[in-house]
Amino acid sequence: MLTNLFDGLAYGMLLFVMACGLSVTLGLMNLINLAHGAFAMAGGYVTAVLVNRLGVPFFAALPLAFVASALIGLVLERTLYVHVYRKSHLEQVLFSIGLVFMAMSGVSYLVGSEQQFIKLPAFLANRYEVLGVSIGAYRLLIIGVCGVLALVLQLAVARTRFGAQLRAAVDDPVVARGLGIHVDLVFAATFAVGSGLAGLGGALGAEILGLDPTFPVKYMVYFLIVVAVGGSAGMTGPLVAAVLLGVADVAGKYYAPQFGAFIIYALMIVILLWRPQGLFAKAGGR
Amino acid sequence: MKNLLAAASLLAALIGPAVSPAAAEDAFKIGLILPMTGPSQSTGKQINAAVKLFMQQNGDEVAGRKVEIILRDDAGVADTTRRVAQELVVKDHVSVLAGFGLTPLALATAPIATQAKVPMVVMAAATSVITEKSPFIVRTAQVMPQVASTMGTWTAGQGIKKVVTIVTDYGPGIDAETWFVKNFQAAGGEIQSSLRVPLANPDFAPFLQRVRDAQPDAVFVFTPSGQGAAFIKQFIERGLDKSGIRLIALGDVTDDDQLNAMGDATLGVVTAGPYSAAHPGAVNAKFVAAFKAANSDLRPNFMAVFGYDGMQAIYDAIKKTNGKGDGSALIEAMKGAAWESPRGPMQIDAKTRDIIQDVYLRKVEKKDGELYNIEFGSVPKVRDPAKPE
Amino acid sequence: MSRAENIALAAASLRKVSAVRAAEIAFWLAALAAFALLPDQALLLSEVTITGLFALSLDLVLGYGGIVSLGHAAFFGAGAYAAGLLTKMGVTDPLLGLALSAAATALLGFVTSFLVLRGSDLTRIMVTLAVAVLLKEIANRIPGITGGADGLQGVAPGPVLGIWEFDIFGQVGFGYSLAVTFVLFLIARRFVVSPFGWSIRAVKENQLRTSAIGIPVSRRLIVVYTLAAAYAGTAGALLAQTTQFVSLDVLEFHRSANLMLMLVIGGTGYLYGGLIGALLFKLVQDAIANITPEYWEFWIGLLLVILVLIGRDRIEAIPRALLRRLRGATP
Amino acid sequence: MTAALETTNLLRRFGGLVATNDVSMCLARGARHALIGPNGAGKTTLINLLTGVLAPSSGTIRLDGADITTASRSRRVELGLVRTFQINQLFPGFTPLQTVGLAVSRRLGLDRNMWRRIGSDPRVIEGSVDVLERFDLIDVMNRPTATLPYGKQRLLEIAVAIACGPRVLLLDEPAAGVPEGERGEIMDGLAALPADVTVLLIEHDMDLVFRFADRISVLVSGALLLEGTASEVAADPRVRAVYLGDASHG
Repeated sequence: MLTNLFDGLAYGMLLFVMACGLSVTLGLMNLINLAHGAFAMAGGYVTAVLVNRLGVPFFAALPLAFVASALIGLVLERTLYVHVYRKSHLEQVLFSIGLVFMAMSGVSYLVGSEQQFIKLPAFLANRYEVLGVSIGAYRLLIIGVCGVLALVLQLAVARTRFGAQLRAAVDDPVVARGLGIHVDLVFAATFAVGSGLAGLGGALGAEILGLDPTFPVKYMVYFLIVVAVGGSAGMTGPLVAAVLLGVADVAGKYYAPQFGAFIIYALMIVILLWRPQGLFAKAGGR
Repeated sequence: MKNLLAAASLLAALIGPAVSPAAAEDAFKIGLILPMTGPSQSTGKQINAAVKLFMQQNGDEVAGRKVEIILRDDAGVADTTRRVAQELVVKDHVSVLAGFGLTPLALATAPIATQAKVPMVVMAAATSVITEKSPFIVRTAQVMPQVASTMGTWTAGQGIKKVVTIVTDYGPGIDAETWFVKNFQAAGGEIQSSLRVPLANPDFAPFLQRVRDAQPDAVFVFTPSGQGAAFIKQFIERGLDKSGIRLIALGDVTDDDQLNAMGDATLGVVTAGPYSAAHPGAVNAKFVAAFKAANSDLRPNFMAVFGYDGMQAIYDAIKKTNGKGDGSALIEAMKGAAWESPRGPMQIDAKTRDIIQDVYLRKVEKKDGELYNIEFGSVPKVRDPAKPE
Repeated sequence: MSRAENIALAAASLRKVSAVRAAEIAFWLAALAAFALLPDQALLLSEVTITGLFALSLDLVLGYGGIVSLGHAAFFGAGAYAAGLLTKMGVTDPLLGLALSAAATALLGFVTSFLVLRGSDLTRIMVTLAVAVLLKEIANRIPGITGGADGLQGVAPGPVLGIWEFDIFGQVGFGYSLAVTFVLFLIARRFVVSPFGWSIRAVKENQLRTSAIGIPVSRRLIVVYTLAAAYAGTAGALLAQTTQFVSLDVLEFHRSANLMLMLVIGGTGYLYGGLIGALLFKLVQDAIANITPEYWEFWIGLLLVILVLIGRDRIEAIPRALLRRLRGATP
Repeated sequence: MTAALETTNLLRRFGGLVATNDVSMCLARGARHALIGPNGAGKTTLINLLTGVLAPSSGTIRLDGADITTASRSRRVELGLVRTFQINQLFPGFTPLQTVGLAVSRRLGLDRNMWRRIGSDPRVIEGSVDVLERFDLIDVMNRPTATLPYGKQRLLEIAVAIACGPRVLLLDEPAAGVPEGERGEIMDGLAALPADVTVLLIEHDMDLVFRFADRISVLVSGALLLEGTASEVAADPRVRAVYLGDASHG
C-alpha cells in the first residue's frame, strides 16, 4: 500500500518537473506548446550520449542536461516561438506539432530509433525496507531532486524579484510593460528554465519512462493532463495534479489492473466537469 | 479563401499525372511495407537493413530478373498498410508483398493478397491466426505459440511450480500468455495470476508490486521489444531477483538490438526465442559481421533475421519458377522450402505456410565484454501448436 | 436612400453569403475529373475524400461551434466499428449501413456533448481526448465483439445500390465515398447558411450576446456536436466499408491530432478547409513518404513550421498574385 | 393596470454578504426609469438577477404580471425582457445586418430553421432594416462589426436589443466609454427607442439620466434608498450625500 504511494509519488514528481514549464508557458504566454515533450526528450538524449558514449558521470550529466535543454529552449524561443505568441491557439498547435515531427525524425536520424538506456551508478539500484515500505534508491533520488526543485520553484515565484515580475507579466503583460518590466526577457528566461526542467525530467525519467524518438508524443498527453487538471495558476496546481495523477495511475494499475488505463482518464473527466479551469484556477481565469 | 479553393482544385487536377508511375518495366518488384515511423519504427529499420544486406550479398538479379524493392512506410496504421499494399499491387504491379510489422497490419492486408493473388511474406507479425487468413500468406518470422509453448514446457521441467504471467495486452501478448499457460499447466504447473499490461504503459511498478506480493517461483514475461529493458530494470530495482523469483521471458524481451544497453541487470535472464546473434555457426557469423559492418555496428536482432529469411524465401521461389511464375506459382514454390538460416535450420510448412524452426533456450551472459543471449538448449523443428498437424 | 432601396440592398448582401461561387463549382468539377481521369490514384484519393469528410465534421464543431476537440476520432472510430459490425450482422447494404452507423454515432455525440458545453480550449481538448481514449480502451477490452487489438475482420459489404461491387482498384470505393461526401457537403453547406447555422456561428463569436438575444447556447452546441458526430461516424463507416477492415487505430490519438492539423492547414469556418487540408496534407505526406519512408516526418514538420511562421495569408497571396498575372496576360 | 416589470422583496446573498437587499421596484408600461447608485451598490447583481444569470435567494420577479423568477435566460428574452451590456458584447465577425438579422429571426421564431437560407424571409429583412435605420446604422450595415467606430458599436449594442422586440429593455450604461464627439449619436439612439418599450437605464452619467428618465431609483449597498421623479431625487439630501457628492469628487 505505502509502497504504491511511494512509487506514485516518484512518478508524479517526475511528471511535475517535466510539465511545470508547460504550465507556465501556457499561463504566462498563453502559448499552447505541444513540443514541450521534445525538450524533455532532448534532455534524455543528451544524458544518454554523455553518460554512455563519453563516459561522463551520471550526476555530472544531469545539470548538463538541464543546461543543454535550456539553451535549446532559449534559442528556439528567441528565433521561432517569439513569432507565434500572437498567433491563434490553432496555429500554435500546428507550429509545435511541426517541431515535434522534426525532433522525432531528427533524433531517429542522429541516434537511431531504438530504446536508449542510461548507465546508472550501481548504488541507485539499491532498495531499502523502511517500516515495511520498500523504497528504491532511484525513486528516492527522483523524489528528492524533484521535491527540492518544486520547493525552489515555489519560493522563486513567490519570493524573488524575478518571481514578482513573472507574476505581474502573467496577470497583465500590458501593465507589466508599462511598469518597466522587460516582459520579453521574462518570457525568454521562463521559457528557457521550463525547457531546462523538462530536459532534466527527461534525463531522470528515461530509466522509468523509457527513451525513444516517439517520447514527445507518448507523454505529451500526460503533460497536458497535469496542466489541465492543475490549472495554470502558480506552481501548486500542477504539483498537486501531477502527484494525484502519478498516485492514481500506479494505484489503479495495482488494484484494478484490468481497468488500468481507464482510471486516470475517467478521473480527469470528472475533475474537469467539476472544475473546468482546473483545480487551482487563476481568479476569474480564462 | 476563394483563391485557396482555386489553387487546391488546380493542384488536384495537376498532381495526379505528375506522380503516375512510369510504365512497368520487367523488374521483379517486391513491395516492402514496414513501420518506418511511429512506435514500431525500430522493427522497420532492422528489417529494412537486413533486406538491403541480403540484396547486397546475393545480387539484385535472380533467374534473369532484376529484383527491385519498393519500400513504403505505414507508420503501424492498419488502414494505411492496406491502402499502400493495394497501391503497390494495382499501380506498381509488385509480384510480392512483404514486411508487416504488427498483427493487425497483416490481417488488414490479407484480403488484398487473396484478391490479387499476390504472395504476402510476413516478416514480423507473430500472431498464429495470420497465415489462415489467406492462402497467399507465408511467414518467415516466428509464431508466438511456437515459442511460448516451448517455454511453458521447459519451465515446468525446471521444478518451477508457481508462476505469475505478465504480458502486454495485445494480440501477440495474449497468444503468448495462452500458450505458455496451456503447456505449463499441462506439465503440472500452477498459474497464480495472469496480468496484462496496457500497450501504452509508462510504468511497470504496480504490476511488479503485485508479483512481489504473490511471491511466485518465477514470473513469465512477454513485452514487445523495447519495453523489456524497463521491465527487467524495475524487476531488479524492486529486489525481486533477490527474493528468489526467477525471471523467464520470450526472446523479444532481451532483444539483441538493445541487450548491451540494457546493462548487467539482464544477466541470467532465461528466454526462449528463435534467434540469437550469438548463435554458433558460420552462416550466422558471416551474417552478423556483414550486418554490423553495413549499419555502423548495430547488432542484428531477430527481426533482422526474419526479414533476411523472407528475402531468402522470395529469391528461392523466383529461382524455382525461373523468374516466370505468377503469384500462385511463387506460393507453391515457397511451400515446403527449407534452408540454413543464420538462426539455424528452418522450413516453411507445406501445409500451413507457417514457419517450422528450432526454438532455443538462452541465458543472458557476457561474452567478449558484451551481453548476449547464449543458447543452452533447443527444441528442434517446432511447428505452430495452434494449427492442426 | 429610400427604405425600399435599403431593403433590396440588405436582401442582396444576405443572399450573397449563401451564393454558389465559381471556385466551388470548379472544385467539385475537379473532384469529378479526378474520379474519371485518375483511376491510378483512386485508393489514395478515396482515403483523402474520407479524411476530408471527417475534417469537415471537425470544422462544424471547431470552425462553427468553436469547440476545440482533440478526440474527434472517437466518433470516426465508433462509426467504423458500427459499420463493420453491421455487415457482420447481415446488414450488407452499404447505404443502409452508413445510415445506421451515422445514427449510432449521433447518439454517442449527443450523450458526450454534455461534457464539452463548458470550459476553456484546454479543458475541452482534454475532455474530448479522454473520451476517445476511453472508447479505445473499451474496444480493446471486448475482443469478442470488436476483434480487440487484432482488428475486426470479415467486413464484407455488398455492392453499392446493389450494382457496384467494391474492387481492388478502389474505383468503386472512391466514387462511393466521393458521392456520399458530396451529398453530405451540400447538406452541411445548406445547414451553415440557415438561421440555425448562423446562430451556431453566433455562439462561437460571443456566447454571452447569443444568450442575451434569447438563443439557448447549450442546446445549439448539443445539436451541432451531435450532427458533427454523425458526419464523423459516416466517414468512419465509409472507411470500414471501403477497406473492409477495422482496427483499433481508427480511435487512436494520432488520428484526431492529424485531423486537427489538416483542418487548420485548410482553414476553419468555411467548410472547404477540411477537404482542402486533407487533400494537401495527404498528397504531400504521400509524396514525401514515397521519397523518404523513414524521415518524411521531418519534412512535414518543417513545412508546418514554415507555414505558421510565414502565415497563411501570405502564402495564399502567392496563387492570388499568379492568377492576377495570368488574367493580365490573357485579357 | 399591471406593471411591466415588478420585483418583490428581491434578495441575493453571496455567502454572508447581501448583494441585493429586499429590492421591490415597479416599472409602469412605457416608463423611462433610471437606476443609479455608487460603485458597488449592487447594480450589476440586480441586472443579473433580472436577466436570469443569477438566481435570487428569495423574492419574485414579474414581467407583465407573469412570474419569471425561475425562467431560463432565453425564456425571459422570449417573453420580452432584453438587456444591453456595459462592455460591448457583439459578434466581431458579423456585420450589423447579420447581427440584427439573427436577433429578428429569433424574434420571429425562425432561428430553429436548419434549411431556409438566411435572407430568404422578407420579414427578417424588413425588420432588420427598420432597426438599422432607426439607429442610423444602415450605412455601415455590411461592414464587419470589429471594424466599426466605438460609438457605432455602442449603438449596435442597443439596436440588437431592440431587434429582439423587447417589452422591457435594460440598458446597462449605454454611454460608457463613448468619446464626447460620438455621445450625441447615443442620445439620439436613446431618443429613438419605441415609446411602448419600458426602459430601465443603469447609468453613471447624471446628465444623461436627468435628460432621459422620468423616474429614478437610487440603490445603495444593495437596498433601495429612494424612488421618485428626477427633481425629487436631485433635491434629496441623502442622495446628494451618498451619491451626487461622491460623483462630484470623481
